[in-house]
Amino acid sequence: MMKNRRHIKWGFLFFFLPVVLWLFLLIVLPHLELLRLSFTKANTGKFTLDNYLAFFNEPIYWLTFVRTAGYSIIVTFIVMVISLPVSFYISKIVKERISGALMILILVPFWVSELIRVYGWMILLRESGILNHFFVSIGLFKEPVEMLYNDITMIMGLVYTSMLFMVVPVIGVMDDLDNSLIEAAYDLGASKTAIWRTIIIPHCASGLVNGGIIVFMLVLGSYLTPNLMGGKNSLWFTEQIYNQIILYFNWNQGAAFGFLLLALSSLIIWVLLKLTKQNLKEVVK
Amino acid sequence: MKKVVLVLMVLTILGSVLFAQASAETKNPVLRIITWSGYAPQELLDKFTEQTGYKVEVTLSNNEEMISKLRATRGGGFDLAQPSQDRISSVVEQYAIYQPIDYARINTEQIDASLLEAVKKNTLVDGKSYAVPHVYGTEGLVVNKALAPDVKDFKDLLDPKYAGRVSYRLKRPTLIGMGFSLGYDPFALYSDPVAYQKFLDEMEKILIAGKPSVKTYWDNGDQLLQSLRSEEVWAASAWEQAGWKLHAENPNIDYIAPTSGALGWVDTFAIPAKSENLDAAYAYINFMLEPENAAFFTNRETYGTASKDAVNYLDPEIKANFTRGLPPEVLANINWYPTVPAGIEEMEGKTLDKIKAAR
Amino acid sequence: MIRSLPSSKRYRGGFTLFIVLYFIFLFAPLVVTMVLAFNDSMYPSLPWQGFTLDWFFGNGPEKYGIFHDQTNLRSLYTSFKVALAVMIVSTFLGTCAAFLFEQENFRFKNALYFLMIAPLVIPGVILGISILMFSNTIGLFIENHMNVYASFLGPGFPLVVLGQSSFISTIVALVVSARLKKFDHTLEEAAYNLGANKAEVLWFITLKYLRPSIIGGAAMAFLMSFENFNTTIFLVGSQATLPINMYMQVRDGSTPVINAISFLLILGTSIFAVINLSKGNKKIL
Amino acid sequence: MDKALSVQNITKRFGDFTAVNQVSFDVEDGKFFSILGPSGCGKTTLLRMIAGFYKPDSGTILFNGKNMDGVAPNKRPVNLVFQNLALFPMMNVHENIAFGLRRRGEKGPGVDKKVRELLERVGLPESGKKQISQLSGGQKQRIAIARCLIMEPTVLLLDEPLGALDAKLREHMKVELKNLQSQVGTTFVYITHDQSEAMVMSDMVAVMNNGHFEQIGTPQELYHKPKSSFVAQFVGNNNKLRVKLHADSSGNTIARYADQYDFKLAQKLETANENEEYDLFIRPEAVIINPGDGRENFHILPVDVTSILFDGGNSRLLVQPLGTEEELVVALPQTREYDYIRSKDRIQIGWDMNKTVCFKRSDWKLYDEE
Repeated sequence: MMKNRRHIKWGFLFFFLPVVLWLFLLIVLPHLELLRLSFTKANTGKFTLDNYLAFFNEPIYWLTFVRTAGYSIIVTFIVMVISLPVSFYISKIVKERISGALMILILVPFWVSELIRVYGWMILLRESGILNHFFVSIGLFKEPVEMLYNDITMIMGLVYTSMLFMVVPVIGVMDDLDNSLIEAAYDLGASKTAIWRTIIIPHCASGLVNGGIIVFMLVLGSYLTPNLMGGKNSLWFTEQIYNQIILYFNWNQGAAFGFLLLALSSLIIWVLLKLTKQNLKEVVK
Repeated sequence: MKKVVLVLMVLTILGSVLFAQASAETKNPVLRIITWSGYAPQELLDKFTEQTGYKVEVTLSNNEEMISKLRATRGGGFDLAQPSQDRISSVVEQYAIYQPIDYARINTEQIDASLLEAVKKNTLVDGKSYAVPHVYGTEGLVVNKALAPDVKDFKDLLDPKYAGRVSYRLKRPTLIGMGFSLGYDPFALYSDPVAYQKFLDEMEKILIAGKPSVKTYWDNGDQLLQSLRSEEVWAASAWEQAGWKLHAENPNIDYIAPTSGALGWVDTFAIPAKSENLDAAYAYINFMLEPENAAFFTNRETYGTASKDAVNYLDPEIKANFTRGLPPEVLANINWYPTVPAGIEEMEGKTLDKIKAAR
Repeated sequence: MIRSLPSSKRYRGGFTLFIVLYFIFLFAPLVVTMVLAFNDSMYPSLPWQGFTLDWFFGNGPEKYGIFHDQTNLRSLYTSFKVALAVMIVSTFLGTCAAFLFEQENFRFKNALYFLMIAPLVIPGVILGISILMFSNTIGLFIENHMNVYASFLGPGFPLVVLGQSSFISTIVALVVSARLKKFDHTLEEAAYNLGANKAEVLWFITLKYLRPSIIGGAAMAFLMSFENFNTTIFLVGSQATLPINMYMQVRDGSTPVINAISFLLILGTSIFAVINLSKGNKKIL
Repeated sequence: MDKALSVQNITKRFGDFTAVNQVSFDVEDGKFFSILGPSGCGKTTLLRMIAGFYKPDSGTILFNGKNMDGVAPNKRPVNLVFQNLALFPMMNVHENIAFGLRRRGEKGPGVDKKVRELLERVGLPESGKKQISQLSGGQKQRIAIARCLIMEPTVLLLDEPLGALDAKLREHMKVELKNLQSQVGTTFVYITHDQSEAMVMSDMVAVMNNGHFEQIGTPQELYHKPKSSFVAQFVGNNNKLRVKLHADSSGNTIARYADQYDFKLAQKLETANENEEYDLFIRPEAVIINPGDGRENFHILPVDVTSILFDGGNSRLLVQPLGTEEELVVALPQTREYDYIRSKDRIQIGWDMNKTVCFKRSDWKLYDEE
């Protein structure tokens, strides 16, 4: 295109300036400030490593940290396993008209605030809750059982709240999968498992990684679900950050925790991308 | 095409109006209060608006969040706060988030004199006081007497007999209450961090050992009330308000002051350093402490009030609560929270985290 | 396997059962929450005490329905205001970013692109605290050096909007980029060729082409802002948004008015979702 | 007569690569001018320079004698029909056609009237309300042209607009386009890689290769009197015989084919080096099957028939000259005269020596393109 030189500059600046302002004022500088605070002593403002040392010297902190990361990975994996057949069903098995309707149905719950969803689960699961009423009345349970406040329930809650972010990208790639590939594999005598293993899952890899990253990040950074559904033993790392900042007024410690969480999440995503030979730029497309 | 232009224009106008409004609101005759849930009943707010013309915006919070919020705004963003009296002087020293109270503008004769003096003394910084008492109450035990007849003191919550049927908060009152009931005097140790840390380590061991009895560590009132009401939990450490509320529904459940003494707190009015509506703030303080209004509040929330003559307006069953739950000998035995020195909360926080994370 | 391939009845039945269970899992908490909005009880849980509309229309003294609950109404209004502002800000920023990264070339483009997608992998909690700390530092600086109290730098409406926009803009940018990528640039050339100037091309051709994705991105921005909790919790000032306010209420003992709000939200978002989706925007994410 | 378009010594480089090299040509008003060349020859670059999307490195472009240097594409009296047509999918047919007029600031019923007239002229009245996606390939074609014609451009540029159509429709559109052009009288500059399109429609054709024009002429001139090996091969079908030249005693140029057949040439060519390689071109339809003896200035070649390609009026024989591995194409007139020929038969073919052209071998391959 033949462009007038001055025009290029103006058009470019019009797009460039807001984006740079956004990224620097809201992303880069705040995180640099976070980094700076994490290396300074509360009240005195002097350089210190104490905030990080406190983390490593105090088993409780890094245990929470490891626990949070471990559970986040487990949740991500469970979400992947559930999403695959669900997306396959919606994208490939049902008639197209129904698949559109199912898609709407899948999306609806996730447009409702996380708090409300968790709250609904609490009403369902508590000892005096609806599931217990139901199971006792049909005689499955002799007496109500507490289903809340344990790790399994918490994992279920986290799976629930992050489901959508896996299903949507996976359906996206599943839609792109040419049916004739499956037909060809079937025609060549492949079994169902072989088709899944060799055709469907490899094809969906990019969607799975994409969803995996989002789910992992959401779970790792979630606050409400572990806080409300988790048991008396469950401490989530975000809760630690919240506690440091809001309850103990120790912003510097909170900043160090925040930075560690950021480093951890980046590291795990980096490893995940390396393992699956994907590239962040490609994945977010 | 025209539609797009129209929509965009509407959005821009709407947006700018909203932004303008957001900034204009600070100049409106609005009183922004950060307070505890239930402290500002709608009826009283309506009445206040009617009398003074000030509109009230309520933000629900608790002690820690109040401090955090005000610290982040450096004492701005709100016109009136209601922290507990023990959480004022140290944050004033550290972050200067409150301004001294001009007691000349307070209608002091409607306030219980001894409470006012105590609060003034506890919030004294550099010769100036920073708070006016509003509500007082105690933290003790809420017990379902039919199911857990033997719970008399905080330490009974550790009893393996009640495995999975006990609930308390994983917050500092639990550490302190347990401390008193196990024969310590945590408040006396405040001044000596080393000794206090030793005390905390003891408590950590005891509370971790006591974990099997705990159903869940409650951290919201809803959770507590529901689990007690449904008899999922038989005994909990909680405020008298919860106990009395439940008592009205189920006479088996009631508030008990622990034998080692209930923990007494006083919630106050304090004015943030950058309050933008001092007139309204003072008017609100005086309004809330008018006997009639204070009594309305107490009748509703069942907490005691600092308003001297409110007792004349109390409902009989609310009065009965006080005579049943907080008779004079119990009142005399209350361990009132002293001011929390800086640094203590962090030590406590670490201990609480360890307890929570322990298996 | 897929529509066109034969499969055993058991396989098909099993699959359908799995999907049915999945949808029950998805909707159970929502349905429960909605039903309990009509429970004539003071507590948002079982047992069922009879039907009432008080939690919508009640006007004290015992029951304040949502339409008379000043605090909740105000937070609802705040949420709308915040969401609208976030929608405008992030749609603008996101669209700028899409144009910048799809159409322009400049030094450090890759680095800047990486920065732009970074918010996707930063937990919301950390975005919240870093922006809070950064603005606090600036605010303190201004206060100490210029003796002016910059109230907009403290927690409050502007900070909430900026904090939410910091990552929602990225999502809008990705949505718009996806469509811009498919844009056929000869359309622009054709328009130039027919005598349109740069502004006219942008308005009549490019933006018009992008319109569905911009609207979709804006809608997503609105909803994401409306339900955001993790970032907002640190930045909110005297005007709590709905999720924050609801969290505070649940924490301090709530009434079924929470369920009533949830009911309205679920209903509202469902209607919104259906309208949006029936227009053919199958891909929401 | 005015020159609607005059291009003088225009050059465009992209880095080291010279896309268009010193090209000059004139197009007279009202003519159908084609630029024919394989893909990558620079014809699209040339077209985009004329449209104003590229700025030439040197040279000038004039419309009706007016220099276009520095004139933005939206200010030039020229319109372009894009290869993919570039119809605006977010507008209907009417809006597409009216787009240019509106940009020019025209308003009101005048615009509607013009659009309707033009729709009628391209044979699509009543389709103004249609969406672009509802149109067939040929209809889109016509709308794209109508959208440009409504601007009454001095020159209408067309960038292989028939490329996307299927074969039958393309044949049809060729004729239609030519008729449309003669009807409206607008100057058309048409670029294509399809020699048949260029030949059928054009008044003048420029054959372009490697950034420069090999030859400009009427279709007949190009076909019968190619001026280069490239033109000979690119325009129409041609058999290429790899030969070496030498002069015989009487000074005639003799082409030796496959080291055994000598063909006397009508042209006189310099033969500096006996081993220099040349190509001898003979069109399939100039080849006579079993010509018999006793013709003057005639070349005879014995061949084996490898296959018979029956294609109605376009039927051909594939033959292999004896002693070679090469294959020649011979037109097979369907006069039933040659029905006796079977595959693997040995026959003779021959041609008039005046119907051959001979050029120095150039390392240019036709079929690795496209």
